[in-house]
Amino acid sequence: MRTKYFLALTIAVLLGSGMLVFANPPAGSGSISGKITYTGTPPKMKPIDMSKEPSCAKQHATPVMTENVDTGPGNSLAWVVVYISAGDQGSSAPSQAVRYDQKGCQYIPHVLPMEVSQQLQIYNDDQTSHNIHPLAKVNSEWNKSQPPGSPPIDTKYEKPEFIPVKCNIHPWMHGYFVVLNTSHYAVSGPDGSFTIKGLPAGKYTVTAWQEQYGQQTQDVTISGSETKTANFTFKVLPY
Amino acid sequence: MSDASAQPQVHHLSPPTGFIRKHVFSLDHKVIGLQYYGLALAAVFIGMVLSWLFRIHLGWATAAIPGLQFFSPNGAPGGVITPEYYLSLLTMHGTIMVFFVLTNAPFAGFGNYFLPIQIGAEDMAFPRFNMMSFWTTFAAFLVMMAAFFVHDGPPISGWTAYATLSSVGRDAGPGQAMGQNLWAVSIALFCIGQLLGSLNFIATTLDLRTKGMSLSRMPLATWAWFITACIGLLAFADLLPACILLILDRTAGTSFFNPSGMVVSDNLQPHSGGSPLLWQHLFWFFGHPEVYIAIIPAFGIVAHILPTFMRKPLLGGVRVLIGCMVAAGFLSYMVWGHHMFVSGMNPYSAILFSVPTLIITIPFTVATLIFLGSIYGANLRFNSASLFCLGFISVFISGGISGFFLAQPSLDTYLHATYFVVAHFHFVMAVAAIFGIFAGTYFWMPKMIGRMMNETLGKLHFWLTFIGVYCIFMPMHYLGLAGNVRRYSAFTDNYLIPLIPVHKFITVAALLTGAAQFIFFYNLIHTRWWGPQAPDNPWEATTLEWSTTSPPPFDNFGGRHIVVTADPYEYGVEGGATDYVMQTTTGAATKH
Amino acid sequence: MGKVFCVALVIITLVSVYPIFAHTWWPPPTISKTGPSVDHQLDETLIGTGVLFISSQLILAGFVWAFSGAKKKIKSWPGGATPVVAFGIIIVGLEILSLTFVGSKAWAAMYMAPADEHALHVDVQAEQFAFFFRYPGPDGVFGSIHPDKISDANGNYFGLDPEHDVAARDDIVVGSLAIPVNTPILLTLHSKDMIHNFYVPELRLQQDMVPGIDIPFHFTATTIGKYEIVCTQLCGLGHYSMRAFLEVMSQSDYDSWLKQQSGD
Amino acid sequence: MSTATYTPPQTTAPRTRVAVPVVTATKGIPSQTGVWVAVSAIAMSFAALTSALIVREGSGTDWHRFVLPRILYLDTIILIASSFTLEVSRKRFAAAVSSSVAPSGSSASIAAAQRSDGLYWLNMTLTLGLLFVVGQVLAWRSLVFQGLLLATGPSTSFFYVLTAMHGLHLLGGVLGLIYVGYRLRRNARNAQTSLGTAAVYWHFVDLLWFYLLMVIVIRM
Repeated sequence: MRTKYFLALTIAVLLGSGMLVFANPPAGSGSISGKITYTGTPPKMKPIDMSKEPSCAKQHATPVMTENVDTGPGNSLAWVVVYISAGDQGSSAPSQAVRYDQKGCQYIPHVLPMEVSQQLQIYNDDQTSHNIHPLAKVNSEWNKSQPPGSPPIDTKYEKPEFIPVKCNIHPWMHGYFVVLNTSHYAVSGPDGSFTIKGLPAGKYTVTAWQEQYGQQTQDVTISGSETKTANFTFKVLPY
Repeated sequence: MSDASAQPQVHHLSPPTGFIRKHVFSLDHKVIGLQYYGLALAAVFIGMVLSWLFRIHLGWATAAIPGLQFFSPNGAPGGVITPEYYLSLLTMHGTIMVFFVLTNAPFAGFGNYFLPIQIGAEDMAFPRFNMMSFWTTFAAFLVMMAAFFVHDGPPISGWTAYATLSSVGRDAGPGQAMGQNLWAVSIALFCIGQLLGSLNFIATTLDLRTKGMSLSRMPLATWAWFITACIGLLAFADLLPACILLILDRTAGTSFFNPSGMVVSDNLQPHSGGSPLLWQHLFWFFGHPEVYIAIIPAFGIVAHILPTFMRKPLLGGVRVLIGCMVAAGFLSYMVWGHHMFVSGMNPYSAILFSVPTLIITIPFTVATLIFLGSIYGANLRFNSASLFCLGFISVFISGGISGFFLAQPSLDTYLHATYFVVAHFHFVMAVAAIFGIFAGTYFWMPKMIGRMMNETLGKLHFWLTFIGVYCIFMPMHYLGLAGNVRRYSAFTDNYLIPLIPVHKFITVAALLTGAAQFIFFYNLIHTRWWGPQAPDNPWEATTLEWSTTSPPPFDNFGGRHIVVTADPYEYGVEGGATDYVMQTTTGAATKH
Repeated sequence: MGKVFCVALVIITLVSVYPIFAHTWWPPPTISKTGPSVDHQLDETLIGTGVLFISSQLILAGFVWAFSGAKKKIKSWPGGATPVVAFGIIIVGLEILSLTFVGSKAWAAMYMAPADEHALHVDVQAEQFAFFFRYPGPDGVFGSIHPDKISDANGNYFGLDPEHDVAARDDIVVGSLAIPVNTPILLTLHSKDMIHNFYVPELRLQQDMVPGIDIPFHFTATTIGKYEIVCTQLCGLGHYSMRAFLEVMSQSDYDSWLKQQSGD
Repeated sequence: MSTATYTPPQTTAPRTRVAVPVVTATKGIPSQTGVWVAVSAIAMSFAALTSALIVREGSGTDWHRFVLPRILYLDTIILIASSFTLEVSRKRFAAAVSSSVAPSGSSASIAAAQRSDGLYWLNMTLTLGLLFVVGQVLAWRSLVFQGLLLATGPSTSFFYVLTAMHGLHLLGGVLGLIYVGYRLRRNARNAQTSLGTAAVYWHFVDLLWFYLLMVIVIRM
């Protein structure tokens, strides 16, 4: 009697664990890193006049600049999303939520990559009402205001898409939700560098996306725990 | 139309017995009148609660209103009203009050109940149209309410629904998707209902007057309803096509109101060549007469009630006031442009519109002077009804005076769209009309439901309301003088911040005055079931409604043929048992 | 009851008019050339209507006190209705005539008179929910507007096309309106989405900005300072937050400001 | 309104309250008044639409004229014809009334004949009315085939709106006539008056179409 239960239990445990083992993607140790640069003269970023929103203006000693083409030393290009667009061997399910802040009448971060159906939390850290209007085309579009002191907006996106985000109250506030099918992605920093970690051996197509200059792809093959380099160069125009 | 001639026949011999026919789809103008009144009562309650919500928001912008988040999770996250939800509340408040209260109660409600009785008819000319009229209006109300429950909430474009905010669609902001569609459909339905009603009123007044009821013997209330019907007939016939065009622009991709090259929330709109001003012209050509549709019935009601409690006829008889109302109604179609002085319309036309607008103050000034002159030498009897009549005169003066400012383009450049405007139209249109409704209620309820209302509660209600409305709306003039723009959900501009205390004061006053209305609701409901029986003529009044039972029988006069032998307001007559002469002497009203 | 009503009404009347006499809440001092005429018009109207308001309310109060209750023989107004009607027509008619004549002049000066031909020309773009101002730049020519190029994302609020349109390259686009004092200004008002409104209380002026129409609008500021431009036409959820600043500078300050703007 | 010709219905019909119609109707015929009031309201709303049309034409540069489907003119003729047939049927019924009160013995049969004759012409009117609506639909179809849709341009938008609204009013008239015909067949009390009332409305809708056609021809 008792043994019967025991047997059943052990079988169940074995089966379960076995399934878990197979279900988990092979946690790889390879990685892809590189630098995003540009050629040509970039457009001049304009200073943002926040005088209509004093509570925000006083948070910035120097005027905030527009960020759609954010260049750095050595022709580096920031806010470029690099991700595995093909060859990905299943990603780990999105674990924790990504956080999007409205602070000093800016979206932080300017570009927010996330995985499909990953939890997204939007906070208003300002003393003024904000309005979040992601202009989604594939996913469902919504438009909500967030007065100071109201709870964070908790949502998620079900389909991959590059979604421009705007604030209907502060027209200069602009950002992007980048909803991806993979958990293997990175955003280029102020120096233009990025690193995608945790890649098992395999052939990959890597895509770099810039909000104004579109996408570029490269094929990268990873064998074992090596770090491959993939640099991207965008051609920019002054206007 | 052909249905019409059938009406003398469909007149039912005996009252219908079935509940549905008797109380729901009734052809009896009295039941329909009560239905309109009840609808207005429900609407005014909703509208009042909405005003509370946004007044609280205006006083304390970040205050959380507990429970509101359950009613509208998007509009009030955590109970804090968002800017767009503030505008939704404002829009619905304006729409509900203007259409479903100020048009329904004094005109459609009391009018349906008392116009046929006051002219000695046993029903409206077209009872079926009458029933359709109410149920269309009711459907319109349901559609409007549905806007609260659609995904992104009620429309945010104000009761005037200016294009292009109203005509673009969802890009314009939350509430401008389905909410605005429902708004437009509801208003279109409302127009149809009111057109049917106006048709009925006019035909009834012209054709169903009993023997001896010449036009000059018609009570002033009936005159007011008749004139209002004439105004409404044209006004709503103008708004209906406007609504149709708006719906087409929103749903069918036409470009009546939408110009070329609009970029709304980063989307280039696929429209070309439309004119946003066209909507304003169509709307205000209806909109200004609508103000008179709201105020003239109240005017007539007061003019009808006052003589009864002054125990003397009005100065100059009924003719002067009739002339005033007709003149005002006529002029109301030439002044719509004074809402558009700074709209980008040709500046020369501003002066053309300003002159008739100033002239329109003459009939109302004369009417007010007539009221004042009539009070001279009266034997004023004080009760809830007469107090509200006197209150009406006072608030009507207060509201009318500020019209002098707004009628002038050169001042409108400073005062346009400020709280000065809000104060003006609330005093002259909303509060005055509401006072008329209250006066009518206290005066006629004994007749309508056969029970006397409680006078003590009525007087208490008057005093709180009278002082309350001055506390709410007088300060709005000062805000306007200080340049406080209306329809702002928060006051972040440096020059507005010092004015916030005034808004707090107004909010408190509004909450208290609103609370005082519960005395009225209680009084009404208590009277309906537990009030003392009303005699047939409790006020010693003269007009026909008082020479029948309270409430009147199904055919109003128990089959008696009324023959009118006297003018409407024969008070202060000497050498008789009473100081008044009834309009008819045929058969004393049967007692209970 | 009549006496109570009378007292209440008198108190209400006096309390109501006090803040207006005391100027407790009052328009800010005007800074425009045409402002004084508006203020004068406002005062005149206040006096005229104030007299009407107080007198009529007090008459109502007095009559209610005098003729309440008691069963006495009713009297009717001596002279009947005709003089009353005549009085009403005459007094209001006079008021109207005076106001219309004075008022039309003020209005004409603001809205009908053409702008000074040497006026400084500034382009204004309104959108949900901000104003933007455009100066022609060194070449003195405005670049043409292409709605399809309008984008908040890269700050191209006017829809300029510098790639192909040379005149557009040096256009100066800023978020607040800087003007030299005592100089006639001519604005061209555009709107890219809703009907907005250009309102500066100190200027005593407002004008709707209608999409699809370019509305010329001129004024002259006479006092140096920083003032608020607000929108008074319901334009959407951010209506309350739609504003910019009007900075009236001395000619020299303005020149240096302009140089600095076109510099970077 | 034409109250002069009206003779108050006597209290013969058992279903009416004693003498009440006499009292209520002395001032005029409600249905007659009503139809005129309704007509003025409808005229008002079409006036509003016309002014909107004129404003809109001036506001934009995108007002394009287009070739009107010829069938519109045929429709016009049909509608005029329907007005005539309606008048004929009215005459027949009037004659029927007069001959039924005539003392001669055979009058009843004559009256019956005239009544059926009137009904015939009434049905003719109905047919023509429906034919008109069909014609309008055909006109729309031809526009659609040319690719001129509701949202194509302001002129087409107004064309569809005006014709559709007029069509609805005409269908209302058709329903009215059907009801009147039913009452006439039942030989109901003052069905005559109903016919007169319906005729006023029908001729108005006819005139209205004339006016609209003018507007359309001039502006489009």
